[in-house]
Formats: sequence, structure tokens, C-alpha cells
Amino acid sequence: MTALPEFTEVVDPVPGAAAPHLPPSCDSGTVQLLTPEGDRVEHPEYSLDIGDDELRGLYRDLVLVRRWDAEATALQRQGELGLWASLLGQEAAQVGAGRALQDGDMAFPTYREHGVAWTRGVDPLHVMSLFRGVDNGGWDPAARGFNLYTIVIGAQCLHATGYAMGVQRDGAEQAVLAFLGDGATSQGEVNEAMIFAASFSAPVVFFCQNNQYAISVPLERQTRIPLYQRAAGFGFPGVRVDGNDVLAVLAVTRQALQAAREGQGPTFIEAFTYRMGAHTTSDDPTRYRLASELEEWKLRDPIARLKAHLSRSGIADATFFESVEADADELAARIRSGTVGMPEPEPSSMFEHVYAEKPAPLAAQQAEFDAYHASFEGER
Amino acid sequence: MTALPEFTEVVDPVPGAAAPHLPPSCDSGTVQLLTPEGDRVEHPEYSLDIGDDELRGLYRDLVLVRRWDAEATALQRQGELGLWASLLGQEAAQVGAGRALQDGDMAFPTYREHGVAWTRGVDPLHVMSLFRGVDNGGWDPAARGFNLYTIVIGAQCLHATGYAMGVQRDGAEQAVLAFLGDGATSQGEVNEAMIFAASFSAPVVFFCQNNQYAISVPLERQTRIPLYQRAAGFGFPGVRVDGNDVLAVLAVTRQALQAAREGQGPTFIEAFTYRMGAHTTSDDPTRYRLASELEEWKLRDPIARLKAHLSRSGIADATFFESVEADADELAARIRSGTVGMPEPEPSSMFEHVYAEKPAPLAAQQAEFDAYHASFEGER
Amino acid sequence: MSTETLTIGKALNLGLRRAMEDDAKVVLMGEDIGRLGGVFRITDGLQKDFGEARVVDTPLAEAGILGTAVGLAMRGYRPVCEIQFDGFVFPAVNEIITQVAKIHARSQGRIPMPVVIRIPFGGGIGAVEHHSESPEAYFAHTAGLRVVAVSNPADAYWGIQQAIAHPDPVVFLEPKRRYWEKAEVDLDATPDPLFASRVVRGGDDVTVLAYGPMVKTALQAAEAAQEEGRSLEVIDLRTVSPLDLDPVMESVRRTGRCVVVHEAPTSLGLGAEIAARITESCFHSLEAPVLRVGGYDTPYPPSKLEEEYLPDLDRVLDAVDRSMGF
Amino acid sequence: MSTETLTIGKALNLGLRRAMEDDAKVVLMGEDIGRLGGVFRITDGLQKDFGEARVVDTPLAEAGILGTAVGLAMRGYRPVCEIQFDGFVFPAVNEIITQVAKIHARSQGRIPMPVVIRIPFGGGIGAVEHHSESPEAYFAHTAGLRVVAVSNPADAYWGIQQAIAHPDPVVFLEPKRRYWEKAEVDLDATPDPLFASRVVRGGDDVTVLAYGPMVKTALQAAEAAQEEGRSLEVIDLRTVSPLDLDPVMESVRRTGRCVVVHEAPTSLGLGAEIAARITESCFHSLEAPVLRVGGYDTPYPPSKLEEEYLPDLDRVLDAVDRSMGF
Ligand SMILES: Cc1ncc(C[n+]2csc(CCOP(=O)(O)OP(=O)(O)O)c2C)c(N)n1
Ligand SMILES: Cc1ncc(C[n+]2csc(CCOP(=O)(O)OP(=O)(O)O)c2C)c(N)n1
Ligand SMILES: [Mg+2]
Ligand SMILES: [Mg+2]
Repeated sequence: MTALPEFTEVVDPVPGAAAPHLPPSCDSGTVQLLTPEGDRVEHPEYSLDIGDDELRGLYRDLVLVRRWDAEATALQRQGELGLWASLLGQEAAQVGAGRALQDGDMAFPTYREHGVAWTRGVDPLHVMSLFRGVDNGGWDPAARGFNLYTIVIGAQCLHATGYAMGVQRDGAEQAVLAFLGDGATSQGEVNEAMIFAASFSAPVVFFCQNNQYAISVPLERQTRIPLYQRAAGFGFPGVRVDGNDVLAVLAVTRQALQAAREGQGPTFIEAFTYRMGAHTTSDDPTRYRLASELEEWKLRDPIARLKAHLSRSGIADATFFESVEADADELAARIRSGTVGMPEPEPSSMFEHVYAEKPAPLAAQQAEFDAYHASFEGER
Repeated sequence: MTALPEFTEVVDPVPGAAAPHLPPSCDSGTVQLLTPEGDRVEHPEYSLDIGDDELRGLYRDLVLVRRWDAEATALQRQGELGLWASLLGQEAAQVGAGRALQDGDMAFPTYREHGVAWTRGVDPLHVMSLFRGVDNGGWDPAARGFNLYTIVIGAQCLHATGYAMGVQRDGAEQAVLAFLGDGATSQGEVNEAMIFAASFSAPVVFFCQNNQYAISVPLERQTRIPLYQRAAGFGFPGVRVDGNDVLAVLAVTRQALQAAREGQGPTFIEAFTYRMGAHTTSDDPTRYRLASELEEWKLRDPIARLKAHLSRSGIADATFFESVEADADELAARIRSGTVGMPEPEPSSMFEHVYAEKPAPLAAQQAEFDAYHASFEGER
Repeated sequence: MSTETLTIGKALNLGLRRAMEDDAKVVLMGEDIGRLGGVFRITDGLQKDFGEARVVDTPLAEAGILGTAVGLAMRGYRPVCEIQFDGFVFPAVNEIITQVAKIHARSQGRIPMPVVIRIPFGGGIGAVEHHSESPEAYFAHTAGLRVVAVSNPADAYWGIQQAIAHPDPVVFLEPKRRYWEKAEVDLDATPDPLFASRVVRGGDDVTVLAYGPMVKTALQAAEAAQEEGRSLEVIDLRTVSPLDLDPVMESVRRTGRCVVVHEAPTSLGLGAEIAARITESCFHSLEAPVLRVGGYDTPYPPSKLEEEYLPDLDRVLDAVDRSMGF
Repeated sequence: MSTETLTIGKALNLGLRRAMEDDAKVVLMGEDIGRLGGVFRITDGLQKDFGEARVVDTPLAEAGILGTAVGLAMRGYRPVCEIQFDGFVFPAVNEIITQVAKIHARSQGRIPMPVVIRIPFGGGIGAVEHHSESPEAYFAHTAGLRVVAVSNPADAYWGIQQAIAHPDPVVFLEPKRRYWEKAEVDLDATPDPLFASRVVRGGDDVTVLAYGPMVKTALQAAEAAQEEGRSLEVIDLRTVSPLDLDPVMESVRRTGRCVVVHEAPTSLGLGAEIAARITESCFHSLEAPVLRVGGYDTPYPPSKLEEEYLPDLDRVLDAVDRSMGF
């Protein structure tokens, strides 16, 4: 990502906003297992039993998804994508949450969970095709345990809850993870999802990446109090985790998913993090937030802190870090060539799959469409 | 009201329900100023400075709205109304809340707040016309500080919040009271109303009559925890009051409205009460609830307890009680004759007020309608 | 052959029961559908027999009902959602239009979406506001949905089973004011296809189209017209979207005249689409424009006025007269 | 006379500004409309100048926006709600259909409901799902609403002011892909009435109807047709509901042929209503059925396919050919 332009104009704080949005390191209510400086710390309720391989794996995940993200941003700038929604800064929240899932669990993303997609084995090109305008996501949700992206804010929370009600009916020991943003917590449907989940004790975990903004609107417009406290009003646990601490996110999400699997019902997780880039490539964040805020958050980079921990504790060495960089380069190259070389969709394909069984009037419309386009053959 | 038929069939408790729904007398979290036996009790946070006239006035209100309700139920049975939604058992919650309002305040009812309508000086016949199918409510909402009934569950909560945002903009010292039921708390729009109210610190009080049922669905399907706790998740105070104690309801609502007027933002009040009758005259509650529950709640009748207090403390005597009965008889007679004698609406009136300025195509449709009906003149 | 005399309401109840017996994945969801059996008792007794996991009294939230139904469908279930009254479907419209209707296409057919949305619809029962709406056009304009409106006990019995068994989402409209009307139903018959219209009365002068509650009205009009020596062909559309107009075109080519009847407001009601299509296809056969008898372009009025608002026999005959007058 | 060359976007911005200056009761509400000035910058600078009480960044909830707007209107305000994109109006549909549209009638005219719902609508901008919808038919089928679609800077500038000043609720559709198109606007002119259609190009052979973004397409088609010696009359409907069809009828009686163009799916799109009405009124003048050029009856496709989905000059000409072929 290119550096963000500095913010110069001095603007009034947003009404009611305790701006700037400070990182939560000093907030004792926030679960943290790895400090911004890369030191492991204990938490009374959450521990993480994790091997070196797994730690290195998490690091690799973080680097690769960031590289994917940077490549996608570049591709958008070059006109190869219609849009890109960057996850920059949210890698730990996504990778930590994604790696907490087990086989058989199901995740319901928004439109920004590329990091979770990665952990579920979704081919990045199947995400790129959406942002290129080729399709609405090319992966198989059931096979990957990862639903399609949902762009209508909050709708996926109800789908996740309903899916979890299905898991209950199947008597399966599985859990469902619903992703949402801080802005999404204001949608009626999201609140209904929490009400249904509580009422039916559905095995669903609501994972809210509080990246402080809904496009330009700061958190304070959505809530007066920390978001994780929303859950208390519905009668189930809410917990806030340092969203830039991949270990804490992993630990907290694992525990919540396990509770869900064991029939203890829903949990709400607020991963406190920050959107380092623009909302999407169409956005200009310099219009609404201060550069100083960004600078603060740079100090809490999710990758730097894990790297510090791995190096200092001797879990990884330069060779490892280089290999990860090489993997990232390879991934980026594959994404670039795969995206640029993506075949155009067949025009007539828009008539397919509208229904499981194509109705005669639609088939007739498609036939007209085909005939009309055939009439231009040779002309174009 | 005729006595409810006894419940005979023994049914399983509703899943997850702590049935039967017991009255909250022993719950220390519930504000009470008058016991079911009619004794005044103190509450550390809520006191009520109330004169004898006002006490007698409350009693009169309670008796008159109950009589109105009984007369309406009877009229429906006799075919004079299409439907009636009875407030039986909820008189104290409604009268207490309504009497807490000041001139200039605005109330947003559901479809059951006949008791509140009464306190706002709405002519009962203007409510009867709705249930008779003559119009959708015949009063002037602005003049009465009492919005029209809203039948789509929960929509009025947003209207109330928006109205309160207008009060804020006017710099007026006024408050808004939004009514809702226990079932309504599950609607997305109701939750959005609380989110908007919190975000803008709007001077609105949400007054939830928890009558334990949404038609047949018991409270436990809507929430795992006491409803007043919902507010905590949105960051504003919630309080539970004995909804059959008119004094407690008055005190709690007054205080919340005053806080709103003073700029302290919203409060959620849960008035714990019980729907003694059917959901509406179309409903048959014997299909879903136990007679024993009803018996329990009969012991906590809101009118009996105020009457006991008034008699025992000498605030009212037999003459007073008789005069109230006489007023009630007179009211019932007026409601009956007014309802039965209500003029039929003009057919062509359905084309009026659809728009503030009638568009030409609608005027043309109306003209055709008139011509068509004129063609039957004499025939019918 | 086992035939029974059933009301539409009872036929739906039996159809739901049979669908639940046939497929353990069928789950009913809605407000008050469990112990109460629904405000119209269409699900009467089903929770008792199939349990609370299969007949689910939901929290009071229509978006919640439809949204969780989507999730259940993704998990392989076949949710059948009851919307208590037509006027209360709107909180669920976001889920219906942006999700239920589009997920199969969005996923290139990977995600099944066999959701049935049962809606008691239409007026004529003397109800208060929001209880007498005819919202079918909103759904018929939405690609990805199928919209069905039944008019008689046999179609109710078979149609609900067919809708549940079908892989597409189906908005299933039940003519609430006809719930108590009776007819014989052959419980062993091979049912007609669900998404096909049907000629219910032959005739030569004018083709009258209706669906749901208006089919009876159209038939009454045909009866009355006969006394005046006019022969109306009545077609029960049965499927409102996508429309099955082949039998209609065949009929109109013969009669040259067509009247469409529905309760929904006339502007952009189904009659508009049908008129446009018939005119496109049968232009040279038409002796009069397709005429529409519908609700007026006003909110549904207070019940004392609903008789004036709703199409009735006389208004249908008036349109027939006007058609013949061209 | 003060004329300025303005884009549609800028014209809307200036129109909103003037409406806010003229009436202190005008309050703008929406997501990101404050400091950001909206994702299309239509409200750029307004919060700075009018403050946060009059340009309100709301929580992220469309039902909340419309529902609180209803309350503000009851209190005497004139709320102007921005829906960020067409596809996100559906969470607000319950408030729009059951409340905004009906409250004036419900209250027998006692409660004013001057709510404007601004929606950037239509496709052609290469967007992801839900950002290219044309939802006008849902609103046009709803009695009590007025639905307007502007096509040029002058109508944008005046229309938004007229909509805000009008006592009825207005769904105000903005042709998002034309936001950047420029024209001269006379800022002192007396504007045409808002709810009236307008002949924007005279012609004799075929009447072509369009609104919003398709007006330009229709005009391009007329230009191209002229080269082939065909004269198209183009009418900008401007108001989509209630329709102002008098000028249309006048034109069609003259040309005998009519083509309606819109982006929304064809089935039950505005073309259906217009075709039905024209046929009713001009039956004996028509030499061909009214033909419709619309979106297909599918969800709006991924953006790589939108050019094939959207009506364009060629499809309009093709319909003109077919019309002439009757
Ligand atoms: C129902 C709906 N309304 C509006 C939008 C437009 N929109 C897209 S993203 C967004 C902000 C979302 O904020 P948040 O939930 O915090 O998620 P983030 O983008 O920060 O990850 C908005 C308003 C939408 N997609 N859906
Ligand atoms: C949006 C909507 N859905 C469904 C209904 C049908 N309905 C009318 S009252 C009711 C139950 C309401 O329960 P509650 O909120 O507890 O209020 P109460 O009737 O007990 O006073 C239902 C489901 C409705 N009116 N609106
Ligand atoms: Mg955010
Ligand atoms: Mg209740």
C-alpha cells in the first residue's frame, strides 16, 4: 500500500466522539496475550496452548494475506478490479478468528474477510473474481465451510444463526462464526440475530471487528458504550479482545466456539482493531480522520508484534522470514496473473441459476437475448 | 368482561419457559410503592409526592378505562366492532404512564393503549371508530399529544425517537413516551430505535408493558433475561416496575421523562404486568396458557389494590366509589350509543388524504368510482 | 380413491402434515404457529406431533424468521415460514429480495434456497389496517422468486406440498377470506403441476383471469354473465410469477377480449404485466384492450369501506361490458 | 440571468443547499453524509455550513433513518433521507410502505409526511452486487408515495427543491451513473412542475419513453434513428408515480407506436403499467403494441455483464424496428 496522505485540515471532533480512537492496550477489560512489543502475557481466563509450527503458520498467514491485500489494491488502481475492500490492519483479527475454526464449522463473512477466506482454503482468485466483476464469489461455500461474501450489512448474522439452528437440529458438534463490523451492530437484523441466537441457544459466535469506522462514521455514532457489552442486554457473554493480537483472538474465539459446540449458546466477541487503509478503494479517509490516529495504530501492527515475538524467542529465524517473503511474492504473482487472465463471463450466463429450474418465460427471454446478440455477429 | 373459561388440558411447559409467569412482588429489582394488599411502601430511589385528589383521580381513571374496555369487548361480541384489543389487567401500567406525561409531551402508542388515550383526553369514540372499521383513529395526534395507534409491531418506537430528535432541535423541554410490548422487543426496528436514541441522547422513554405474552408466545421466547436489562446493552438505564402498581409506574415514568427533558437521554421501563384477557377478541388464550397463572395474577389486580389503599387510609369513602361507578356507567352508555350510532364513512372518502395534493390520475380514478357507483343509484 | 371434503385451511394443514412426514428436513417457522397453531390454525396440531424443533415459534421478528430460514436452507433444511398477515411481510422484505431471491444465482447454483413463505393475503374479513393487503406484485417483480396463489382446497393441499418439495423459493399466497370454503379433495390424485395456469370454466366471449380469492369472484361473474347470454372463459392463473400465459394467449386469441381481476392496487399490479404481455403477443387478435379490475390506488381502506374497494361480481361484469363495447 | 454549468451531482448539492437556506426545518439524514459529504459527495460541505443538527450522520440502519424521519416529520421537520445505494433501501421498506406512504391517509390528513427519500439508482458504474438496482416499481406500486426520477442537472437542481417543499413523501431517484454529466442550469428560472412529463425531442414515427439514466440513451437512439430517416419522439417521464401520461397519450395517438425504456427488470417494471394504460386509452390509435426495453428478469448481473444487461441505444433501436414492423 502506498503511504496515506497526511491529514492537514483541522476538524472538530465528531459529536460525542472520544476521538482519536486509541488502542486498548491499557484497558484491563481487553484480552491480550501478546503485547504490541511482542511479549507474551498471561490472562486469567484465556490461555493458549500453541506449538512453534502453529505460531510460524500464523505469521505466514498474516504476511500472505497482507500481501494479497496489497496486490489487490494495486490491481484495482491499475483498473483490473472494479473495487477492493482492504483488510490492512485487521489481519490478526481475521487470521486468529479463522484459525480458531475447526473442520465442519461454518463461517459467514462480510465483504472484507479475505484473511478468513485464506484460512478456510478459499482460492484467492475466487475472491478476486468478485471484485473484478466476473461473479459474486467463485468458491463452494459448503465445501470450504465459508459462506459467500454478504454485502448487505448484517444479513449474514441471521443466516449464521439459522445455520446454527440447523447444526442444533442435526445434533452436530459444530459451531458457526458470524463476522460483522462495528457499523453493522446498528442494523436491526443484526440485533434480531442476537435475539434469535439467545432464544434458541444457537451455537453461533458473533465476531465483530471493531475497526472504529463504518466508512466515515466513527464508532461513537453507533454506540455509547463498548460494543462487547451489547451482548449482556441479550443475555449472553460478550468479550473484548485486542484485535491486533492474533494469539488473543485465536484463544478467545476458540473458547467461544467450543462453548457453542458444547451447547452453551452464543458469544459476542469484539475484536478491537483499526482499519489502516481506506474503507474501499473508492474511499478517501483523509476527509474524516486524523493522521495522528493512524500513527498511533501503526505502533500496534499485528504482524510486527508477532515477528518480534518469533525472533526474540528464537521460534523463527531469518531463513524462515525470507521463505515467507518468497511465498508471499509467489502468491502475489499468482494472484496478479490469475486475475488479469481471468476469462470473461458468458453473457448468457446471467440467465443461469436464477432458478434451480429455469422457468419457461425466462428461457424464452434468454432465447431472445441470444438471438439478438447473434444478430450482431460479425458486426462487432 | 365475562369470566374466562377454565383451562383443563394439561400441557407441557413451553420450552425454556420458567412457567408459570409469576408476579414480581418478591423480586427486589422491581420498583413497587403499593403492595398487592394496598400498603404503601418506600423505595430508596423512587418516591411519589401525591395528593389525595390525584390519588382519587388515578382510581377513577383505572375504573373508567376498565369499564370502557369491558363495554368494547361486549360491543365486539355483539358485532358492533370488528375487533377489540383488551387492556384488562394493564390499567395501572397505562394510567400510571399516561399520567406521568405533561402537556407538550408526546406519546406513541401501540394498539392497546386505551388507558393512555384516556389520560391524554382522547375521546373513546375516536378509538372505537378504529375498531369498528370506520377509520384508523379519529383523534388529532398533535392536539392530544398522542399519536395514532400503530399496528405494525415496533414501528412507533422509531417514530417516537425521531420525534424526540425534533424536540431536541427545537430546544424544547419536552419528552416523548414510546409504548411497546414484550414481543415487540424482538423487532429489529425497536432495537434500532434504542440505538438511535442512545446515539443522539434523544429525550425518549421506552415504556414496555411486559404482559408476559406476544399473542401465544411467552416472554421466554423473546428473551433469556429480564427485559429491562436490554437497555444496558445499548448504554442507557433500564428499570423494572410493578406494572400493576399505578403509583410505582407513575413515579418511575415521571422520573424517566424528567431525565429526558433535562437532556439525560433515554430510559427503558419494563412494566411487569399480565394480560388478563385474550390477545384480542379473535384470540383463544386457553390454547396456550394455564388458568392457574391467571388465578395468581388476579390476586394482584391493579384496581383492587388502589381501592384497598384509598379505603383503608380514608382518602376515599363509599360515596366516592359510588360516584366513580356512576361515572363509569355513564361512560359505558355514551360509548355504546356513540359506537352503535356512528355514521358510516363515505365510500369516496378512501380517495381523500392519500396525498396532500390529489394527483390527477387518482382524481380520475375517483371520478370513475363515483360514476360507477352512481350507475347503481336507485337499484340498491 | 380417498376423497375428503376439506376447507382450504384444513387442506393446507393436511398438506403441511404430509410434507413433514415425507421429508424430515421440513421445518415450520413463524409467530404463534406452535401451541396456538397459528392465528388461522393452519398449523394446528403440528407442533404436538412433530415437536418444537420442527414447528418453531419464533421471536416476534419477520426479518429474523426469513434470515434464519436462509441459514437453515443453507444447512440443508426446507424452511416453511408463516407470515402472520400480509401486511407484516415488509420487515422481511430485505431478506426476501436481497437474499432469498438472489442466493441461488449469487452462488452459481451452489447454495440451495428451498424456502417457502406462506402468506395469508387479501381482504374481505373486516380486519384492521395491515391485515388485508395483497403484496404479490412486489414479489412478482423480484427475479429469483416464484409466487403462487391458490384458490381452492385441492390446490392448497397439493400446492403447499409441491412448493415445499420444489428447489426454488416460493411465496405461497393463501386467500385468507376463503380459508373456510370447502370442496372435495382427492388425496391420492396426481396433482397438476404447480406453476401452471388452468382454465376453470370454458367460454367464448371474454377471457377473465384471476388468482387466489378472486377466482371465485370471477366464476360468480361468469355464472351471472351466462344468464345474460354472455360466455366468459375463466382462467385461474395459480402461478403469479413467473407467469404461465400460454393457456391465456390461446384463450385470448379465441375470444379477442380479456379482463384481469385482482385485489391489489391496479397501478403496477399483476394486471399491468399481463396486459402488456398479452398485447405484445396477441396484438392482432385483440378486439379490445385488456381491461383491469383491481383495488384502487389508495391504501386499503378501513373495513367499513372494503366492499367498495374490492373487486366484486358487478365490477367484473362492468369490465366485461366495457370490453364488449369496444 | 444567472446560469451555471453544473453536473447533476453538483446541481443536487446546490439544490439541497438552497432548500436548507429557504427552510430551517429541512434536515438531511443518512450514512456518511456529514463530514464525508456522502459517498457521491452530494451533500459535500453541507454539514460544515449547516451544522450537525441539520446534516445528520446516522447509525448504520436504514429502517432507523426512515423511521426517525417519520417522527421528525410529525414534529414539523422536513427530513431528506439519503439511501447510500439503491440496493440498501430494502431494510427501510417496511417503514416506507407501511408508514411513510400511509400516515397521511391514516390520519385523515392530520399528520404531514413531507419526507424525501433520495436514492442514487441504476447501474452502469462497474459496481459490486446491490449497487446497481432500479427499485422504482416497488414504490410506484405503493399508494401514497410519489416517485420522481431526474435525468439532467436542471431537473436535479429544481426537482430536489420542489420535492423537499412538497407536502407529500417523494422517492427521489438520482441517476448515479450520470452524476458527472454537465449542462447549463438557469438558477433563476421558473422551474417546470415536478410531477409532469416532458417531451424532450419531437418526432413522428415512434414515441420513446424513458426516465432517469435512460433519457440520455433514448436521445442517443433518436439521434441514431434520424440518420436512418426515422423520427423518434422522446418523452422524459420525470415522474414515475403517479404517472403523468397525458403528453404521452397525445404523442402516441399521433405516432401510433410506443417503446418504453428502463433499467429495472421488465416484468412488472414501469413499462408494464405504461403499456397497459396506453393500450387502454389509445387502443384504436395503436399500430403496434407498446414494446418494452428493460432489464432482464434476473438479478442484476456481475459488472462484467452489465453492458449486456442494460438497455442501450441498439436495444432501443431494435425495439423501434420491431414496432415499425407490426
Ligand atoms: C444495508 C446496507 N447499508 C449500507 C451499506 C453501504 N456500506 C457498505 S460498508 C458500510 C460500512 C460498514 O461498516 P462496518 O460494519 O463497521 O464494517 P467495515 O466496513 O468497517 O468493515 C456501509 C454503510 C451496505 N453495504 N448495506
Ligand atoms: C410486524 C408485525 N408482525 C406481526 C404482527 C401481528 N401481531 C399483532 S400483536 C402481536 C403480538 C405482540 O406482542 P407484544 O409486543 O407483547 O404486545 P401485546 O399484544 O402483548 O400488548 C403480533 C405478533 C404485527 N402486528 N406486526
Ligand atoms: Mg467498521
Ligand atoms: Mg405482550
